[in-house]
Amino acid sequence: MVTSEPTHAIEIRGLQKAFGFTQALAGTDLLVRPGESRALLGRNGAGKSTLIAMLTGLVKPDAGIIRIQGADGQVHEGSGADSIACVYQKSTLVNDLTVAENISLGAYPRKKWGAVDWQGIRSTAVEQLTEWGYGHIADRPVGDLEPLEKKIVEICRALSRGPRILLLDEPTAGLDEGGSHELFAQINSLRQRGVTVIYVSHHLEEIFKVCDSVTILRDGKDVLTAPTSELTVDKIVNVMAGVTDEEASAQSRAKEEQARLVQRREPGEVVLEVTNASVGHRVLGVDLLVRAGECVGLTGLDGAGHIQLAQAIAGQLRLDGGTMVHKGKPLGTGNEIDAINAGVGFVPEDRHVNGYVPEMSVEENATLSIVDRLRSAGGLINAKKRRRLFNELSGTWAIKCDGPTQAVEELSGGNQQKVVLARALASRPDTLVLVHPTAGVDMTAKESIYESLQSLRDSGKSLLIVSADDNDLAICDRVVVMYKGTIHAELAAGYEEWELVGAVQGAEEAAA
Amino acid sequence: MTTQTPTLAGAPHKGRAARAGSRIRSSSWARELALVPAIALAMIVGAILSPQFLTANNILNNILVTSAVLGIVVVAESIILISGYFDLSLESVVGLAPMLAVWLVLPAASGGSGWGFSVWAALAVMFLLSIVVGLINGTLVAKLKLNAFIVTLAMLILMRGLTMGLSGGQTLSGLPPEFLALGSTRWFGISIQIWLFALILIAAAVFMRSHPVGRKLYAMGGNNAAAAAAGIKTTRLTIGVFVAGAIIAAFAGLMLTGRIASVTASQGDGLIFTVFAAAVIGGISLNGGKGSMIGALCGVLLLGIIQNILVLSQVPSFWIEAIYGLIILGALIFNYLAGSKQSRRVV
Amino acid sequence: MTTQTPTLAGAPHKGRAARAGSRIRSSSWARELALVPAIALAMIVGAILSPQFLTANNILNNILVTSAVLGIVVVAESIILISGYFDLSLESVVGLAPMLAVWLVLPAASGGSGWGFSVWAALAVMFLLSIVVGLINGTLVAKLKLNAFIVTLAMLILMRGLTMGLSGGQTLSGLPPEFLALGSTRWFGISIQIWLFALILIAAAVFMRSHPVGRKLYAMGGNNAAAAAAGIKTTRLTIGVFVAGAIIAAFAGLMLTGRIASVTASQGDGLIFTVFAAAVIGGISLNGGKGSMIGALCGVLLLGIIQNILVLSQVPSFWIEAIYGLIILGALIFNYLAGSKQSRRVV
Amino acid sequence: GSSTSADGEPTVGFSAGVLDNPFTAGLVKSVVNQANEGGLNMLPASNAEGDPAKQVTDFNTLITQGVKGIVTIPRDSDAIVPAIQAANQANIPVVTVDTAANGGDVYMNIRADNVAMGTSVCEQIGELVGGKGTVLELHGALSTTSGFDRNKGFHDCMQSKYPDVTIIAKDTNWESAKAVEQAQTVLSTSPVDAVFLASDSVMLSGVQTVLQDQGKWVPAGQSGHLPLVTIDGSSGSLQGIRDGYVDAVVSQPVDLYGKYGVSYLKDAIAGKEYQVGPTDHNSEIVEYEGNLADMLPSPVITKDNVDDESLWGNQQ
Ligand SMILES: Nc1ncnc2c1ncn2[C@@H]1O[C@H](COP(=O)(O)OP(=O)(O)OP(=O)(O)O)[C@@H](O)[C@H]1O
Ligand SMILES: Nc1ncnc2c1ncn2[C@@H]1O[C@H](COP(=O)(O)OP(=O)(O)OP(=O)(O)O)[C@@H](O)[C@H]1O
Ligand SMILES: [Mg+2]
Ligand SMILES: [Mg+2]
Repeated sequence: MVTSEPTHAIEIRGLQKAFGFTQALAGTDLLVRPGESRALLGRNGAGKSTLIAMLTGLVKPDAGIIRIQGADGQVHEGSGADSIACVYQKSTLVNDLTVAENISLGAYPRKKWGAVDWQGIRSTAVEQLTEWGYGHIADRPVGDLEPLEKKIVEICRALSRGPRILLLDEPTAGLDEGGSHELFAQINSLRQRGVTVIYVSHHLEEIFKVCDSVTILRDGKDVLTAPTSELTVDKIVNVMAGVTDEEASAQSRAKEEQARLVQRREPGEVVLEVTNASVGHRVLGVDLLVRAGECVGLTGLDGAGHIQLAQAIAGQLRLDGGTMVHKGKPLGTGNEIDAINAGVGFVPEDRHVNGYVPEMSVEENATLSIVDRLRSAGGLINAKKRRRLFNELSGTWAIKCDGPTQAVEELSGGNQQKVVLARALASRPDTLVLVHPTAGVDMTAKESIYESLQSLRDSGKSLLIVSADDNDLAICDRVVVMYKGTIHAELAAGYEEWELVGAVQGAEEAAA
Repeated sequence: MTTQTPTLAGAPHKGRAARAGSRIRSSSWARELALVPAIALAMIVGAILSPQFLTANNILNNILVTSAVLGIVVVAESIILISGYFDLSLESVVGLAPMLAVWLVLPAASGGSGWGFSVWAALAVMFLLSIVVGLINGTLVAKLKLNAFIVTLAMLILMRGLTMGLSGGQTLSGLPPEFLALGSTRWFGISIQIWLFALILIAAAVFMRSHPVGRKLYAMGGNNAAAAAAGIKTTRLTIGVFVAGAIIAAFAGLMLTGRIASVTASQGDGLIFTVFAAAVIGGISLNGGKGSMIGALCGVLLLGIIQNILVLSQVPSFWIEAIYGLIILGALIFNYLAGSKQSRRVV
Repeated sequence: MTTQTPTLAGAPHKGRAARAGSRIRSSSWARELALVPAIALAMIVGAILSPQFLTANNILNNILVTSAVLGIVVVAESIILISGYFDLSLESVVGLAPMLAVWLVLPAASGGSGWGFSVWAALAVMFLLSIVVGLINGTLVAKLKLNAFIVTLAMLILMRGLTMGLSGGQTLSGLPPEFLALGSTRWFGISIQIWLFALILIAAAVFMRSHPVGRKLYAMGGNNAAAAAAGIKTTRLTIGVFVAGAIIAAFAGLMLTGRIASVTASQGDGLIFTVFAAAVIGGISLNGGKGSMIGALCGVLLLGIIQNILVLSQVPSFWIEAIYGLIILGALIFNYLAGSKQSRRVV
Repeated sequence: GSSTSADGEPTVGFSAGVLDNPFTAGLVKSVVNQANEGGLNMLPASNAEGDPAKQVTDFNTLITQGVKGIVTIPRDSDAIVPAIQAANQANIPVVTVDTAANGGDVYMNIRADNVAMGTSVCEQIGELVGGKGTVLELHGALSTTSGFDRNKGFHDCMQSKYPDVTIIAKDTNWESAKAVEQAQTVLSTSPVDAVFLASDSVMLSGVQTVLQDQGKWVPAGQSGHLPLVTIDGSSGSLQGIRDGYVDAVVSQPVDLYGKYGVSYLKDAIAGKEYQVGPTDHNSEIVEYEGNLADMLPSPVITKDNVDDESLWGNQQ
């Protein structure tokens, strides 16, 4: 405890942390005034999540000072003060417990004799969730929720603690537009009440909506701290990547040049044809066509059915009605293996659930769907072949890791996502179904992912990008909007943003 | 934001809200009582096979009394399993704890230490030993992050060895009346063993269901990282859970000693398999975070009933084990077929 | 890396990447050979305690021959554990399979069936039995999604019972020479048991490390859902893994029978505990997806060496077990202190 | 190797199949005491923990240590044969105690006949119930030789001599708790006229509580007495005979096992040879499975001879 008048809600000096040979943080400073809302930015693997986890005490620093101003106004040495609430990048929910209990987890209201007050738990949960329009999920086990619902529960838990300091690590990854709106509204009202916020995101436009100032991390050091008003998205991206503005504009000129040289081919014959597809009460008789060399966007609000449709195409869900034809052959339903064999690649919605095998190496995860094709003459895996293939993939997706044999779970969130993308592509599918493909991926890497996807399309592959992210949809040739289980609108490339927003909300004029 | 008609806080699901108390916890009654069909079937079969099966005497004195010690150890193991760990060494506590207590009390001529401990002093030492065992297990698992299976297996071997060393392989009998009372006392005509089992089971059930610490154990077992992230002191709870388990097991060992009026060097050996069987059949997950005491009770009862039917029946000794295995396998499949084949929700 | 030297996207970490391949990621070997310090320590202690310890005779005939059967069952169990499952019934296959084979061959006068099966026909039936056992276990686990622990426990009880029923509790001896050969043959002065163990171990190690199916098993054990999403046929592989485990265990049972020149009704009883101990000490995770055959071998060797030292030493018989437990506990702690204490990423 | 100790006594080994029951524990202590008093340097007994294969290894390890002779309680009569053969190859004499070996060259099998014990019990019980009625037999694990043989002797004799007696045979796996459970259930649900415990040192005190509970713990001669016959002869069972609760006990010659086990081993090292015929200690050496066996008597103890000093149960 320090006696002097606290001037910082968070005071971090010279923070260091190494994992094995990876220096995640290399002497970072961070000073945040009470009531300030600070954006913490940086490329994938810059050390943002590590810093957040150190503030809450989940990761112990190797060196450096952390001081946090507690609820009592006193300054606490070290991490993990009670006045902090956090939404981590990765889910920290207990699947077997209900939503309500997860929201009160570890801080249960009590009745007489110290018994847990179930009614209190429930009303706290319903109250929080109702703000988001999710009051009805309070009694469900978290394991039954969809990723978006989980994210909301996670945010509700942090908010329900009445924190003085709120840490948000990519809270909007996986949220839809409505969810993001609600989040920003709540953050802004907390700011007015003097809550200190640390906000991590790769959606830089959000920074300007909710943050006073920005700190940029690069390779574990803070390289820039400035008020938001003095910055632009381009400036931030350049600092994150560590290039000067001149270098950056030279690069983008070169890219534009390249883009002009590449000839866009016209979409070819129909590759994927979905007719009258139904899945439960979510997808109600949908028709969808995807052509060779075409990139189709698919979007909608939560519950619109777009994600279920994508999962059905990838064999993750069984169709209750309708047919799917891929390359002229009927596609089996509810069988992911059939889908892969038929040439449909898939990037799942929640990478932690079925995206990767945590303790397996980056290289093996990336090539998991094609192990059978890596055999040498003796029937055993040809490690050289695998390494060559991985190097190709990791180049394409700019995966930052210590080496091909590092375990995927040790990677930063964005890099894990890139591994999942690499895996989907490894099987060289004719059709790629990607759900939230760039969730948690930084701006620069996103650009290169878009480039890769576009070049795939140009080489004649069909892409179906399921996303709520405007940037993801912007690379599509057309965007199909679902609403309440049916297709509501279809927008050709070059649509105005308001058109998309309207269509997603089910506005009639957009459908016209 | 969803597009359905907006609803006000608290209002949207009145019907559901009323049931909240029971529905809000993960372990719904349906899951807790999943074994009831299998138990019912077993009881019908028992009643058909033997006229003595459905007598009060058989149910109270044979099935329940026999299940009491097992049931208490199952309670201890279930708490540990729900918390996400494993404790094999409980079976050796069932052996070592009463052996130590009796050894301290008995004169050298009867194979004891001859130190003339009073019964209460011996019991104090015995519970102290259980606490130490729990502390060692818990610390190695929680602080050193060693695997619970292998730590408690080593502990099991160590304690079984201590029992053997202490007793020199002998059975100690001629126990003081305080020990025997745990086996032979009756309240309202029902053996104290049943009362104690009921007491411990109900206490554990209430604790796990409604005490904040119980809920934290569920959270810890369900997702240790998430529990830690929510500010739950997982290290301390882990150690606590191993200590509690060892104390309960020591008590169960004492009850077993009271019942067989002696302590043998092999007391408890092999018990842990049955304990796991009962717990897992009763719906306690080996991966932690799932299951309830009521479920565990059902598991204990089902095994107890099957055992009892086998004893009452005329199956030849040589084949009894095979039939037992077959019945358990059958019960599992029957329960699968009878139960709602609840799949995880997909949409 | 500092802020003064800006780096370009795509090439930001050249310096780190360069060290990567060779140094950092040697951790897989480091993990496989984690037990080597403990083994070395045990060997030094053994050499000090007994002049006979380091003789070729002791190492080959006492330590290795004893470890062979255990080691083969550990290989089988490790494959199943790596795939994310559990098989307790392997120990009963070690008992039932050779009992069945011998029973089919022997005349009624020696306690056999008197059906006069030829050795090869009996072996065929035996392996068929193992396949059926594996199929049942695998199907119940993979298709009905029943818990592997409880399914294989029921199977264990059933098969132990069948062994008892078949043999009527008697030991069968007077085996045909084909059976005995598995125990007594020597190649280059070294028992065939060691050769067979080496062969199976190497085959399993290569298979798990480099065969596509082996890698799929690792993926399945590490994250079943992700494996399925990557197009791995998890149901089929699960069943296959249980069948393979049972076949290997049956073979180990045959070797054990060759070694003791008879089949006892209790053959294999209690073996599974030691199997798990060796596998887990050797770094095989009970949660699946982790561990290697080399690690498992180290676990088997460490246990074998400790056992051997205890018999060679002058520890009083009644305290041997306690010392054994203490040593395992000590080895775990020593290994923790000697090894790298990496914790998993939680958020 | 260390074939002799510092003071020139020959080093000998002892391989036990199990240690965790009172009977073998007593036997091991008896053998080790006798050996060390009798001029042998006996290594601590190795414990195979019930695993015949470990016993083979234990033998090999003893051979590695260069012992001059081995006393063994085989875990299994057949499965011990490879171990004995290994000792034969190393020219180390072997004496088996309690359980005989079914092959190899054994200097002497010292044993009491477990089948005969079962037969003795059958005869006692047959008398007690007058040749008809129901008997509860709590037998040991049938996968152990003693469990199997006692059960066999009892059943074979009952079948031939008292065909009207019904046997309810229940397995206890040599566990006290299991014995109590079985006794509790059977005695409370079926009419039983007599009880046979295959091991009183394991089962008696537990079964006593069950009988007390059900008002059947009544001394002989009073109404409600339930005839009780046991094998082993622990001090508790002898006291039971004195007090009238136990009708007869077949006592195992534990002390004799220790005494003659050691003396035969010394004779073997000295090179003495034995022949079939009566011995100087009231027993008979017979030919058994190709080797010699000294069949020690297992006396039936009743009220008449319960105070015999030589009984092991009276020696504690
Ligand atoms: N437990 C761990 N073990 C090994 N390496 C780790 C661990 N945790 C983090 N790292 C490494 O530390 C570095 C920083 O990771 P961190 O998760 O903080 O990045 P980030 O800035 O949050 O990235 P992203 O934007 O992708 O989420 C990465 O190189 C990552 O691989
Ligand atoms: N597989 C399942 N297992 C158990 N309960 C289920 C399952 N599927 C749906 N439910 C229950 O059915 C009810 C309706 O769920 P559903 O997901 O259809 O709601 P919804 O109207 O789509 O809500 P939202 O707008 O939040 O998506 C809920 O109470 C839910 O818990
Ligand atoms: Mg991150
Ligand atoms: Mg929903």
